[in-house]
Amino acid sequence: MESGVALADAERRLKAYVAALWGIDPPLRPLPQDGDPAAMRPRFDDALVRLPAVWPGMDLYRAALAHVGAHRMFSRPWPARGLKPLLILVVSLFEDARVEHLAMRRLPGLRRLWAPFHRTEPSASLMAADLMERMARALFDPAYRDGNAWVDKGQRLFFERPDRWDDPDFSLMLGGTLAGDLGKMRVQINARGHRVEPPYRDDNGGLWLHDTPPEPPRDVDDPLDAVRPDRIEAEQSDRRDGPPRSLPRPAPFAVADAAAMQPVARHPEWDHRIGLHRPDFVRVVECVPERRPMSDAPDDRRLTSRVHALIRHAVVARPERLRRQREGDRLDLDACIAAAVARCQGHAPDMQVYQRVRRRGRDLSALLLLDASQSTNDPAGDGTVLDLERRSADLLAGALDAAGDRFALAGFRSDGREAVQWLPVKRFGDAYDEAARGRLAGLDGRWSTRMGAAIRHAGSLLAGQPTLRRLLLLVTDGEPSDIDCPDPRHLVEDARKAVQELAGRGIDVVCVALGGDPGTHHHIFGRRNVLAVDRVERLPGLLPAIYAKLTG
Amino acid sequence: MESGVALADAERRLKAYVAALWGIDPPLRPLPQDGDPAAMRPRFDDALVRLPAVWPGMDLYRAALAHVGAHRMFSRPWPARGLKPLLILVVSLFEDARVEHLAMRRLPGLRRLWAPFHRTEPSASLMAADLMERMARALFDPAYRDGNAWVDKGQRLFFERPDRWDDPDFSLMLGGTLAGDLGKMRVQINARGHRVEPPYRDDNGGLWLHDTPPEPPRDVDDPLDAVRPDRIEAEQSDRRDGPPRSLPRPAPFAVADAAAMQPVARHPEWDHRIGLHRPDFVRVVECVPERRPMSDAPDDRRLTSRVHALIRHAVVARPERLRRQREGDRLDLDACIAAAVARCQGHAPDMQVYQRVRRRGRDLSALLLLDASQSTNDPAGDGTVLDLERRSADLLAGALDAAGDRFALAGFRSDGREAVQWLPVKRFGDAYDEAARGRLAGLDGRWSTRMGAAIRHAGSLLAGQPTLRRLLLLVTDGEPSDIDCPDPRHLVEDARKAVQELAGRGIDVVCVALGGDPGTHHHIFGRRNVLAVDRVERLPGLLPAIYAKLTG
Amino acid sequence: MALQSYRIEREPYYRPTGDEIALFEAAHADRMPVMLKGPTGCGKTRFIEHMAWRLGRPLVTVACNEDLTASDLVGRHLLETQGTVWQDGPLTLAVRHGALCYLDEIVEARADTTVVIHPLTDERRALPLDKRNELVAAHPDFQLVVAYNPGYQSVAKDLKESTKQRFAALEFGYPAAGIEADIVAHESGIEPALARRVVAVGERSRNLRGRGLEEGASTRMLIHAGRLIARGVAPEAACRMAVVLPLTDDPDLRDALAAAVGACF
Amino acid sequence: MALQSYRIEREPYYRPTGDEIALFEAAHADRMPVMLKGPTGCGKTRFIEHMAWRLGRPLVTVACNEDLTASDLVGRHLLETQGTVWQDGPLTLAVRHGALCYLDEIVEARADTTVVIHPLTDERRALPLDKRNELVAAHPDFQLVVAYNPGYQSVAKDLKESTKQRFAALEFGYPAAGIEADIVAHESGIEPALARRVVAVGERSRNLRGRGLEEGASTRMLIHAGRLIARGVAPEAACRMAVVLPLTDDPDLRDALAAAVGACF
Repeated sequence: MESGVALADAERRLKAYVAALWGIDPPLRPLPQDGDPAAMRPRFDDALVRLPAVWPGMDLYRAALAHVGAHRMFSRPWPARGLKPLLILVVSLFEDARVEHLAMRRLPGLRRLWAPFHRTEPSASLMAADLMERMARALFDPAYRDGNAWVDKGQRLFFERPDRWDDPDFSLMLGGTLAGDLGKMRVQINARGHRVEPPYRDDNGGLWLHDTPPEPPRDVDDPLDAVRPDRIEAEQSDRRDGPPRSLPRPAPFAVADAAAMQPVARHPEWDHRIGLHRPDFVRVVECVPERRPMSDAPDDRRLTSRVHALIRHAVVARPERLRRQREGDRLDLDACIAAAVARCQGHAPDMQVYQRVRRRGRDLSALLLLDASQSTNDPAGDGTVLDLERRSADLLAGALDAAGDRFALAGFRSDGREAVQWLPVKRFGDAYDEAARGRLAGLDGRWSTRMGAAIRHAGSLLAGQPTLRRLLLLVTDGEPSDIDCPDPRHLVEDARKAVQELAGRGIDVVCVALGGDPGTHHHIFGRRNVLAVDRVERLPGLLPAIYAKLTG
Repeated sequence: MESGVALADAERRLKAYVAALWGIDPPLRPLPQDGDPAAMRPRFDDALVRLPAVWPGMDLYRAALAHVGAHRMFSRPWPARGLKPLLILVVSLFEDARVEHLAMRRLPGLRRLWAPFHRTEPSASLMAADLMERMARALFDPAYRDGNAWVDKGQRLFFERPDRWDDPDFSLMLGGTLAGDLGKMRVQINARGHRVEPPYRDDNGGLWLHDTPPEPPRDVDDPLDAVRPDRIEAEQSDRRDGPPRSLPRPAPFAVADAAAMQPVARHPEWDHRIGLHRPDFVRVVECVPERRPMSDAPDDRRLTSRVHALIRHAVVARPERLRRQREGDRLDLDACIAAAVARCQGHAPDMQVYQRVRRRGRDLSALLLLDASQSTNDPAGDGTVLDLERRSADLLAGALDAAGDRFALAGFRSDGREAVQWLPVKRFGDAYDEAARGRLAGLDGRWSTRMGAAIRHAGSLLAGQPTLRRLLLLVTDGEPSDIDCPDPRHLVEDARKAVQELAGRGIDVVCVALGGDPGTHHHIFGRRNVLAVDRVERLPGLLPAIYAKLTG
Repeated sequence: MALQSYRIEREPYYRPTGDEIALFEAAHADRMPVMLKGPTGCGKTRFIEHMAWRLGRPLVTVACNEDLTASDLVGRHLLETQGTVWQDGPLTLAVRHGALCYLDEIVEARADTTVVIHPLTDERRALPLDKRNELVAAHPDFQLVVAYNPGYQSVAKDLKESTKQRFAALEFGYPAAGIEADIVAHESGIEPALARRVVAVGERSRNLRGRGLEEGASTRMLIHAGRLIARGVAPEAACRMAVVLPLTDDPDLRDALAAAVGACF
Repeated sequence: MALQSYRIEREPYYRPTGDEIALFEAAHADRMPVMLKGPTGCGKTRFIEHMAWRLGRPLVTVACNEDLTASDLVGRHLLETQGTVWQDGPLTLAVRHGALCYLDEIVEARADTTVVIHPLTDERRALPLDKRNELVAAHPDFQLVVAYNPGYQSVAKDLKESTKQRFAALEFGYPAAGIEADIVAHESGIEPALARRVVAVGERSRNLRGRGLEEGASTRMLIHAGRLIARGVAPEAACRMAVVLPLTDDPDLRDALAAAVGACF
């Protein structure tokens, strides 16, 4: 006797609705029907969204998807390990409110959609479930007056600081405080059976990461079972008290010269799961390498001179045909005809009937960007991968400088999203002098490879160059990765997006790959733009040739 | 019953009739013929309506469908659990009357349709079946006078309150009262063998929800397949092969005509992990589908003629203006002027002063390639996805043939890399004749989707076509997969590569996606070359339009 | 004045079904191009006639078809004894003199013909007559209105995106049964109760839309049926003549529809 | 002067989204042929009008279509009483007298028509009038500009390589939200805060591009919505009329889009 709307009937409309609102395309799946339908709550993870197969109305479905979409836009899942169930519930409550308010800032009409579901009224009940339902309303509606001290405190703290709503840690902080208060109130809470209210809100499973996959899930198909609230109780044995730890951010910057480091930019990062940029997500810190003496490896003079010749040749190789010249090496056929016609008609012919070929310098800026992550310390040839990168870069830079090509040289690495290091060796305007060579020698290999951020930063530097063509030549021995990204695909997709963004701005990006998975590199850079150097030792000879070929 | 009307003959008219009356579109299926045809009563559920395969006349079928439609409009099924059979019978009697009166309020002419079947007359019989038949008439016709106290009471109570007819509970209430009375009358009733009268009325099965379906009909799982003629064959082959057909891999090539299968090519496969082709990795086997009669589904003539017009229009839409013709439909102004000028100057004018527009065929070869893997057996519309693919292909092929476009038609599927089946329906040189249509009808859905191999094979056929443009139009409901490929990405990347290879040979590849992950399709075919058909049922109408748009 | 014959003198009967009159007036105040969408015979043409009358503008109507060329809209050189003479097409006429120009069934026109209206639908509000090297600036009163039937299987015949996006749209459906019965009663002179039965016939036929019929009965057809009834024809026969037979030649559908008509009276 | 009516007297409002004005000016200084690419209604036409005004050049616009012949562009002989008279087509007019010639939707023109522009796009800068045996050298001020929408699905509809390569290109997208809100506010007269809401509606519709819609709402549509609002129409109704209804006839998408519009106000 269901009088409601069936998901199957509404699916197409709902998919279009959530796509329109948030630009995301999650598959919608029915929840397994193994209980009271009225108690079912939506669930989501980064792959899909599950909704009851039948629900009272379209508006409930819409409200649920608008809410889940707000999470996908503004929430990042936290590790749940070691957190008490009560804490998780209360933090989720604040997180729900936080993302809804952010969503309503952008789409104020959502208030009309959600408000009718917040129907609870002030009461004297001190049951945890009732308190939390009332808190949900108090955090949604600033005009609601509850009267309970706990609810009022949460409401006041939340609405006092709308400026902090952008920060997910705000939910952690308030949730920690209020969960502590609730704990002291000795209210009984049934964490296993707790049901989120109002019903359009998801069961919070998508907000929390559980390290250990749950015991063999009965529904193999259902990745969401892993994070359902009943997991929480399972972990209750793991007793650890105290405030929630703020997220897994290892101590930043164990770097020597902190003075030389300064934040220079923030860049967005692409989240492929939601199909959106997270604005200003990454901080780039500029960190000028300490000058060191250039390595003692004796220069191979023959190689050097070959490279110089190669670059010089490439630089001037572009012929340009000039027509209707007064003199030249060939007749310009069109001009000849015009002149003949003119003469026939009795006019004085234009005698500029030659064409000639002029070779001119290229209208090009290049940025050579070296991977300076930990893995470049791996041995290769006589030294490390980084040694070879350095040597190649030095050879190339010397030749480019001599030929007058416009270029810059830098390294990059990362230590979480707040510490993407940009290591400038030579900027566009500067000369490639001993100071620059010293900085190149001072490059060392540490940490990780947040490639997308580095590509975007390189793009911002290249975009300002006044040349027609702009080229980013990235030398790396691995694939994107960073300590705060458990999902390897995330940074791959971000890097791919960054490459596309640069392409959209007319900047060519080419990757010289010294290792790593070719498939990944092809995915990021496009097949044509990856040059795999199979023997790292050959890099010094190859890199200039690659450059010449790319730009010639 | 040879003098009757066959459902098969009347089906289209009846479907249109019930659609016109009630705006509903239930599939009509014959009842299994396992008893006295005169005792058979219509049955319905929310998926379909079953009617006797042969019945005395159109009016009986129409009366039955008008009645079932009234239920679908005004009844909501009740849970049957715990209710006595007698109660169920009597409530159903009132419910039948209630919905018919509601229907007659809206469509008064239905009275003329139903009335002739209420032919029972007052009698002294106290058999329950007789009483109930007379009650049916009494509740239908307020002017009927029975004389039996029970019948009169029911009639009076029912017609006293026409204002309550809108409420299904009214039937429950009256039925409860009258069933109680009947119980007290100690009449004998055979609830199991009870036959509803008059015969146009359904057996009440659709009015009641049984927790466990009353007779576990094998069609419950697959209501649409249950009664199709080929079902028997399918079952036989299932039995022969052992495991049920839901298993992904029945013994390979249990196909009828093994002689028709021969290896025709080997193709490479792309391994994205190593960035190389594995040469000759895949074997393509040609397997001409057995000819079957084209489905009995009557053609939608109007759609057919629309499609023909569309294709004809597209095919010839490029007008070519021929000037200076000796005859034509319009004057060529320039030629007229030239002629006038010539005449003025005393020359003999050139009298080729007409222009006409010639519409010419395009310089195009198209290959329409249908996914014939297991998943195309999924239900869609009135049949399966494959049925729709077939119907669309038939429509399109008929139109292309009529218009003279150069095309071929084939299916594909795979069962591991040594058995990629290519199922030719029509080759480029051949006509689209009854033999080809028979082969199309013989396409069945099995096994997997090794898409890259199929694309490459299609490419090798298209490459030989002497036209300027060559188009591969691939219709699929899923994504690449095969039994010997655990890594889903492998075949995706291979298919993408295959598309690029074809593009490199100047062959356009366009995918019509009936399902599957849009992201994957975009990755394989390129965003612009994927046309997602979100409602599979619309394929027959859309495919020709897509073709016309692509090539027009 | 040039467009005198295009003026509408008497108020065309129009029964509003929503706020379409106010919305159209708002769009007209800005001379915004408007697209009327809806099935055949649901009252789009009547609406625009009513609006032209209400706004006091002349109305130039062009029924589009596949043979309509850009020249048919814009104008052409005619060859006369004394040489070529330019003759404005209906669109040019409306542009020059300030009429509502109504292109009915615009999807029937070939897509490339419709692009000639583009310059009229943006800020330029001008019609280039390439063949004359003239750029006709639109009269301040000129407004362009097109009508189109999204129909079923709309992919086959659809406006180009670049055309669609130049218009604001009003959607017309068949009026609600009560309103449609009023219209049928008003236009045909039959009793309201009978008109409701006729409208029920219309609903039956519209149920078959996309199920064999391309279109259900239009209001216009129902009015025809009503008029036959008013002349003394039996309702079923009138509906057969005015609705069933014109709608389809398919014998099965005819049978079904006739039976459904029988259910209505 | 020959092109007086093609001069743009008042500044057409144009809100730059990047350095496109400087880039175009640079291209114009060299009279380099320019191609404007971008989706429908994103402001290409407005841009070229603005540039024509800014550079003080007359602007000759031709909306291309499949019936456009080379003669339609270049000119033809007309028969007059005293004999044949040559009449320049719009392209020739622009070439002779030094205008910007803007070929809108150039992919719609037939390939054999577009080749007539080739000699104008290389060093020759001349237009051969075969029928007159005349080679018209381009006026020093002449510049050729074409526009096209790369978003078309049709494999067949694309410019020939040999044509494409003759142009420098500027790409237009929908402006960033803030800029687009400025444009909508300026053009429709509604408050900036409300304009931002209208732009949010546009973003919602663009999210559906490729997910059922061929195109999202153009800036032009948003301006239409703004104007209706300025005329007193309620925002949701205005967006329905100017955005939702013109964009799609698909009932599911319409429902979704209408609900998303509701979320914006």
